[in-house]
Amino acid sequence: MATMNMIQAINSAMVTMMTRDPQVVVFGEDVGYFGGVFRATDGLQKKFGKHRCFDTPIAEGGIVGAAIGMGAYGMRPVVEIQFADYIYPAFDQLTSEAARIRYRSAGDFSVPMVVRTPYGGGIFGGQTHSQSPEGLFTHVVGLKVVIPSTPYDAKGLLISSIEDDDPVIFLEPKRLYTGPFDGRHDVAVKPWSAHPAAEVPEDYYRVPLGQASIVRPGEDVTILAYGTMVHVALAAAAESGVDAEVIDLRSLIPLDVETIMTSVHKTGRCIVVHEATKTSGFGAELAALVQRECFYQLEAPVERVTGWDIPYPHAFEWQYFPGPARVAAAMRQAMEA
Amino acid sequence: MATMNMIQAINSAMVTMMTRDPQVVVFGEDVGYFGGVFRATDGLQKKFGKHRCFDTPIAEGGIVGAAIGMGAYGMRPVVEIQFADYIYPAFDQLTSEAARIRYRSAGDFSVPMVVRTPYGGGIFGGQTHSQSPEGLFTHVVGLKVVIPSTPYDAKGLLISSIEDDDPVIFLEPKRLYTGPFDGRHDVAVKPWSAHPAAEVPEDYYRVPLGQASIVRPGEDVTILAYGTMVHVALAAAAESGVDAEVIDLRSLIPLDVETIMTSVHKTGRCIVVHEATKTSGFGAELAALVQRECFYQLEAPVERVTGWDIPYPHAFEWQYFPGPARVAAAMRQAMEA
Amino acid sequence: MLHSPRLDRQAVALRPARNAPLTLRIPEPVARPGEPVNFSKLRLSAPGAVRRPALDAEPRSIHDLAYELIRVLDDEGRAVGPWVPEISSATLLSGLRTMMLTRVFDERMYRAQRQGKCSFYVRSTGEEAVSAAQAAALDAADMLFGSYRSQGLLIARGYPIVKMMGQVYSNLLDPLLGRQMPVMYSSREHNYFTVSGNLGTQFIQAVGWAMGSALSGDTRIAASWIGDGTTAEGDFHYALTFASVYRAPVILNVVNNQWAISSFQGIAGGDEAPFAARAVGYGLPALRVDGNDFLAVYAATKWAAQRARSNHGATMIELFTYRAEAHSTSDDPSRYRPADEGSKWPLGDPIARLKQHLIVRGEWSEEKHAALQEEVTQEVRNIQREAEAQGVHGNNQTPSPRTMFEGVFKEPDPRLLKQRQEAGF
Amino acid sequence: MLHSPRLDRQAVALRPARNAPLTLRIPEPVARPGEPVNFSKLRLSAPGAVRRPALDAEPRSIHDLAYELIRVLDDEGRAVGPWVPEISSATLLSGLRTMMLTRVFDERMYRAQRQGKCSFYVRSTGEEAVSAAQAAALDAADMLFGSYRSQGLLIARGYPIVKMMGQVYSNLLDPLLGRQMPVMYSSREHNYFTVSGNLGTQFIQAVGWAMGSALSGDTRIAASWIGDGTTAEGDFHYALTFASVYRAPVILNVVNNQWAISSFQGIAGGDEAPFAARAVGYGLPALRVDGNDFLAVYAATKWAAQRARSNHGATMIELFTYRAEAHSTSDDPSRYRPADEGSKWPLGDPIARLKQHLIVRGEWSEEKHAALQEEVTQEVRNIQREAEAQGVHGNNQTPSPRTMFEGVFKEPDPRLLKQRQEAGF
Ligand SMILES: Cc1ncc(C[n+]2csc(CCOP(=O)(O)OP(=O)(O)O)c2C)c(N)n1
Ligand SMILES: Cc1ncc(C[n+]2csc(CCOP(=O)(O)OP(=O)(O)O)c2C)c(N)n1
Ligand SMILES: [Mg+2]
Ligand SMILES: [Mg+2]
Repeated sequence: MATMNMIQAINSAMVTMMTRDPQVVVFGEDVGYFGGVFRATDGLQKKFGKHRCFDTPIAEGGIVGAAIGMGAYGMRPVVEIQFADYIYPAFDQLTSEAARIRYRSAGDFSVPMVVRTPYGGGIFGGQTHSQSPEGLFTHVVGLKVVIPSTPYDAKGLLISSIEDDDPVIFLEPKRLYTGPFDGRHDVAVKPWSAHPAAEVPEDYYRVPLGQASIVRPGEDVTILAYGTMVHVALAAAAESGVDAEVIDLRSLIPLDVETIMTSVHKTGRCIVVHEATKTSGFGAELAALVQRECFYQLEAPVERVTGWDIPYPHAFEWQYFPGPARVAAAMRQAMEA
Repeated sequence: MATMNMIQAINSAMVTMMTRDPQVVVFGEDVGYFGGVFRATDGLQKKFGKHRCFDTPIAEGGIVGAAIGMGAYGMRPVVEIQFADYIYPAFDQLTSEAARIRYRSAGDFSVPMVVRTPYGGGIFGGQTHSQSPEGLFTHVVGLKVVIPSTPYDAKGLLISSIEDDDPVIFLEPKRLYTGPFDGRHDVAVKPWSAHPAAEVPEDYYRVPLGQASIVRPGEDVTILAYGTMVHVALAAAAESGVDAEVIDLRSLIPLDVETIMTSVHKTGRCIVVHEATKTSGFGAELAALVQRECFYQLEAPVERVTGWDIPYPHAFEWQYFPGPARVAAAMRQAMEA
Repeated sequence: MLHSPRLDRQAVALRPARNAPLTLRIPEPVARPGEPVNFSKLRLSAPGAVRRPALDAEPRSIHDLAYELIRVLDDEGRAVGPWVPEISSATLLSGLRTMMLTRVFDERMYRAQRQGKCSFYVRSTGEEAVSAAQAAALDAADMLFGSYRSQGLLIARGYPIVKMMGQVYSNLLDPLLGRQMPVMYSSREHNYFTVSGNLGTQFIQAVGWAMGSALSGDTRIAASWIGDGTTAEGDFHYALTFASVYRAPVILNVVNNQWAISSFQGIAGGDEAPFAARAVGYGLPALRVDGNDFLAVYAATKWAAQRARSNHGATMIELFTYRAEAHSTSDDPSRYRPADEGSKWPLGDPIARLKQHLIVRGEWSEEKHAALQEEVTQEVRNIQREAEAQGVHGNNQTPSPRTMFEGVFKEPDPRLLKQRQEAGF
Repeated sequence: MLHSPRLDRQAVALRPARNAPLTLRIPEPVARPGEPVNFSKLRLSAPGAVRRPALDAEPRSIHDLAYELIRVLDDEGRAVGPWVPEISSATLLSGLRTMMLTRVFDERMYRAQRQGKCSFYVRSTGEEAVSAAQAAALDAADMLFGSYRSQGLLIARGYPIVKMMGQVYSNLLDPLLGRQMPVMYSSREHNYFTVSGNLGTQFIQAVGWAMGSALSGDTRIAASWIGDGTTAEGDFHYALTFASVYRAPVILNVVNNQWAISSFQGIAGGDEAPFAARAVGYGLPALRVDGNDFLAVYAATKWAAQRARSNHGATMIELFTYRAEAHSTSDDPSRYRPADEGSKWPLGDPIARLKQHLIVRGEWSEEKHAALQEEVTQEVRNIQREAEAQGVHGNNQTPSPRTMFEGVFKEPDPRLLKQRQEAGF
C-alpha cells in the first residue's frame, strides 16, 4: 500500500500493466520523455524504454487510428488525448472504427484499446480545456465509458480497462488529480493523502467495469454522480442535511442499472449530477431510465443538476460549475415534492 | 404550387435561396456537375454556374472547415455531407468551431452555415449508410438540429435554416425522399404525390425553426417523433386503435417544449420514437424533460421506442427498424399502465 | 455580389483598388458526356524508361519517380527496362487467373444485384492488376487493409469465393452474419482486415498495425489501399505522417482510377501534382506505376516490400489506372463522363496486356486463354449456384436475427439481452 | 514479445524466417537536458544565396526552395541577395517597435500570470519577426487566422494593448466578456479571426475565407499561422488540398519554432523533410524562410501575397525560428531540452538582428534603441496600470455573469433564459 494522488494511481496502473504484459504500449502527445502535461506517464519511458512509451505527432485522429491498427495486431495500446476537448478529431476513428470493428468483422478483429483523457473544469481552462464529452461516447454503441472518482478506483478501473478486450474511453476528472475537490472553490483543497481512497496497492488489482459504488448510503434521495461530481454530491449531502444515498457510477457504459434501481426504489427520489451541459447529456439517459424503471416508486421528478447549456466560460468558472449549493438546493426541492 | 417529393422540395429550397441571395453557395462531394448522389442538387450548377455550386474533395472536415471560413467571410454556405454516417470526420470543426465561434468571439464572427445530410435507414445501407446521429448534435451547444418529415416542411425548414445566422445541421430522412414511408416495408410504398404535404409552393416561404407540428391530434397518448418516425407513428396510431396525439418535432434544437408539454398535460402518457440507438439518444432528453415537466400528469412512464443498441445490421433492416408494430405495442402498453 | 448587406455585416470595407478582382478556380475534367474524350494531357513515361533506385535510396533523391510512370510492358507486350521483375511464369499465370476470376466474379455479382439478389455491389473492372499483382508480390502473412474495391486481394489469397458470395448475399454462408453491406469483407485467417464503409480510415490503421509488428520484432509488413478521391481525407495525412515519423513497415497504395464517383481526380488535387508526390513532402519514397501493367505493379510492390522488410520504412505507390465501369451499382457514369472514355484509356486492359505478354513470352496462347476464360466462368457459375442455395438478399435465408444482438462487445451486453427479448428473438 | 497468447490470438503464425526482425524508429532530438546543444545538423543556406523566382513560377519548378532557407540579413546585418525587399526605413522602424512592444508585453503578462493576475499566458519570445514582418507585408484588410502565439499580428495592426490585457485578465475591459482563456483574441475590426484553443482548425477556415473572397470578386486575401507540431492535424491537410484544388488566395504559414510543448519538430516529421516540402506534393509553391530575419520574412510574405492577389493561388511559408521560452506558463522546458539551447540558436534574436541592420543602414543607434526600449516599456507599464484598474483574473471585476448566458445563438435561447433564472442572474 502506498498513498497516491490520482495521477500517481493512474501512473501506477500503467506501470503495473506494462510490467505484466509486454503488449501494453503507451503513446500520445508529450507522454514520452516529458511524461505528459499532467505527468500521468512520468517515468514510463525511462522504465520501459522508448518503444513502450513514446511521443506522437499532434493528430488525435492519427493516434487513435494507429492504436486501432496496433490493437488489431495484438498489442494493448493505452493512448492519451491531452485534453478531452481535443478528442473530436478522433471522433470518426472512435465511432466508425474502434466501436464497430468487432461487430462488423463478426469477431475477426477487435480493438483492445484504452483512450485516457483528462476532462472537466475547475482549473480555469476555459472552453477548450474544461469539457465533459462523456455523453457523446455513451451514445456510440461499441464504446465503454469509464470515469473514476478516487485514486483507488482510478488504478483499479484503469487496469480493468486495459485488460478489457474492447475499446474504453477512460475519462479522468482533472480537477481530482491532486485532491478530492468537492466544488467549494473558496475553501483550501485537501490533498488526497487525507482521503482513505488514496491508499492504493502498488500491485495489480481490478475494480470491475459496470459496478457502481454507494459512497454514501442514505434513505431520502438518490444522487447519481461520477468523477468530480461524486465529491460535490457528498459535500451537498453534508450541507443540505438531507439523508442522501450517493452513488458513484464509475462506469457509464456498462452501467450498473441494478444498483441505481435498488436505491431509487428505496428513496423514491433521484437527482443526477454532471458537469457536462444539460441537453442530451448522460443525465438525460439516467433520468429517462430511472423514470421508466422506478415510475411507481418516484415521489418527485428526477432532477438534473448540470452545467448550463453554454461553452465553459473562462471568467465564470464557478458560476458554470454545478457546485454543492446547487446540488443541495435540488435535494431540498426534491424532499419538498 | 407544384407536387414535389422531398428531394425536389429540398432542391427547390436551394434554388429559391440561391436566386434570392447571391451569398448562398452550395458545395460537397458530387454535388456539382452530377447533382448529388441523391440528386438533391440536380441542376444547380447548370442554373447558377460552377462558382455557386461545386464539387469538393472527399474531406468532410475540410468541407465544413472551409464553409466556416466562407460563412465568416459573409457567404451562406449550404454544404452536403453525402451520408450522415460520414459526418464524423467533420465533428471537430462542427463542435469546436462552428458551434462556438459566435460565443467565443462575443459576436465578432458567426457561422451562417447549413450542413445538409441524409440520415436514417430503410434502404439496406448497412451500418455505414443508415445512421441517425442527431442525438450527438443536440448535445453540442451552439448547433441547431432540424429534421423534416414532408416535402412542404423540408423546403420551408431548409429556407429557414439557410436564413438562420447560426450553424444548422439539417438531417434529411433519406427513406422519405421519394415517398412517405411508414415502416410497413412489406406494403407497396405510396409516392409523395398522393400526400397533401407534397403540395409545395415554388416560391419562397418559411417554416420556422422551433415550432413542432401536431400531425394527428388525439387524447390518449402523446407520440413525439421526427423524420421517418412521424409516418411510422401515424401508421401505429391507425393500427393500434389508440387515440394518439402525434407530434412532429421538426426541429430538435430549438425544441418546441410548449407544444410537447401541453400535449402531455392533456394525454398523461408519452412515447418517444426514434430510429437512432437508444442509449443517450435524443429520446433520453425528451423523456427526461417530459417526466420533469409533466411529473404530476403522467399516468405511465415515458416510453422510448428506438433502434436497438447495435450498429444497423444490413440483413436485419426490418428487425432493427422501430416499425409500426413496435410503436403500436408501446401505445397499448402505455394505455394499460 | 459585393452589395449584399450581409456581406458588409461581417466584412470590413477597405478594399485596395489597385488589384484586379480575385477569382476562384473550379477544376473541370477534360471531357463531359457528349464531348470528345481527350487523354492528350496525360504524361506517360515510355515503357522501361524510369530508373530503378537502390532499396535504401534517400526519398528525396528519388522524388522524380513520383512524377514519372513506371512501366514494364511495352506496346508489343514485351517486358523492358530496369523494373522487369524476376517473376516465374507460374506466378504470372496465377496472376492472370486471379484477374480473370475477379472480373467474372464481379460481372456475376453485378448481374445478381440487377436481379435483386443483393442490395449493392462494387466492381473492380479494369483495375484487376492492382490487387492481383500486389497480392502476388506480398507474403501471405502480410496484413492487407483494403478498400471496397480490393476483392482481388482476397481472391488472390485463395479466400473461398463462396464465402464472398455469402457475404454479398447476406445469406446463411455469410461469415459476417449479415451485419455488413456487400463487399465489406473481413478475414483474419487470410490477413485481410475488415473493410470499412467509411473512406480512408484503414490507411492510418495499417500504419498502426505495421508499428505493432515492428515494435514486436515481427517480420510481417502491412499494406493498405485507398482511392484517388480518398486521399483528401485526414486519415491519408495521418498515415503519411506516422509512417514517416516512425519509419513504419507499410506500403501505402493510392489507386488512382481517375474517378471518385462523379468527381474526376482533379477535384482531389490530382491535376496540380500526382498523388504520389504527396509522399515526397513527408520524406517518404513514392513510386508511380502503370496500374494496368501487372509486371510493373508487381515490381514496384516488391521494391517497396523489400524496403520495408529491410527497415527502411514506408513507401507510397500510386497505381495509375482507370475505373472502367460505374462506381457501384448505385451509380450511372454516363451522367458525368463520356461513355467511351474507358475504352480509350491509353493504358489498356490489364488482363489483355498480361495475356499478350505471356504469349510473347511463349507461355500462353489465344486458345489456352479462351479455355481458362471458360474454366473460370464455369467455376464462378458453380460457386454461385452453391451460394444461392444458401439464400440471397431478401429471401430470409439469413443467420438468425438473434445474432444481431451479439458481438458488440466481447462479453454479452445486458442492455442487449433485454432488447433481444423485447424484440422477441 | 512474441510469446504472448494475446498476440497469437489475433495474429496468424507463418513468419518467414528469411528476414531480420523489424524495428520501429522513435525519433529523438539531438540533445536532452544535461547534454551539449548541437545545431551542426542544421542545413542553413547562406544569406542571399537562394534565388527569387517569378511570381507566376510553376510550383514544381521551385520545389528546391522548400529545402533551402531564404535569408536576407548576413552576419554583419547587411541585406544581401535577390530577396532584399523594397522596404522603407519607416516600415522597418515600425516593425522593430512592434517586435519590442510584443516582447515587453509578453514579459509583463508572463509576470502577471506568475503574480496570479491571470490564469495562463503564452509568450512569443524569439519569434516576434514572424508576426511583425508578416503583418507589415500584408494589407490591413487582409484577414488573419492566427494562433495563440500570434499576438504580434494584433499589436502590429494597432489593436489596443489595453484590450489585449483586458482579455488576458478577463476583466471589465475584456471584449470577449470573460468567455475565452487568455490570448484567444478576436477582432473583426482588425480583421483578426477569433483564435481557437483547438489546434489547426483555423488553417482550413482561412482557405474557406479566401475562397469566399475569390468567389465574391473581392481583392482581400487571407493568411493563417500554425505551429510545426500542428502540421500533423487533419486540418493542415484539408487546407493544402482545398487551397491547391481551388487556387485559393491564401498564405499558409507554418511557424517552425522547433518545439511543440515537449516534442521536438522531428515528432511531427520535420527531420524527414522540411514542413515546407509538404506543400510541394500538393502542387503548391513553398518558401522556407529564416523566421528571425525580418527582411526575409517580409520579402517572402510580399511574394506570396502578390502571387495570391494575381490569382496564382496559395503559397506555404515555413518560418524557421526558435521558441526561446516555455511553451506557456504551464510549461517547464528545462525538463526536456538543454537550458542553453535557445541562446545557442544559430539564427539569433530577431530584434537584435533588425536593430543591427538598421544601424548598418545608418538609420539607428544603440542610444536610439535604448530610448525606444525605455519608451515601449513605459508605454506597456502605463497600459498595464490602466488595465489592472479594471480588474485582474479572480478579483471579480468581470463582465456580469448574466452575459455568459447570452450569445450562444444570435437569438436568445429559451433554455438559457430559464437556466439564467435558475442561476439567479
Ligand atoms: C468518409 C466517407 N465520405 C464519403 C463516402 C461516400 N463515398 C463512397 S465511395 C466514394 C468515392 C471514393 O472515390 P475514390 O477514393 O477515388 O475510390 P474509388 O471508388 O474510385 O475506388 C465516396 C465519396 C464514404 N463512403 N465515406
Ligand atoms: C487539437 C489539439 N490537440 C492538442 C492540443 C494541446 N496543445 C496545445 S499547444 C500544443 C503544441 C503545439 O505546438 P506547435 O504546433 O509547434 O505550436 P507552438 O506552440 O510551438 O507555437 C499542444 C499539443 C490542442 N490545443 N489542440
Ligand atoms: Mg477513384
Ligand atoms: Mg512549435
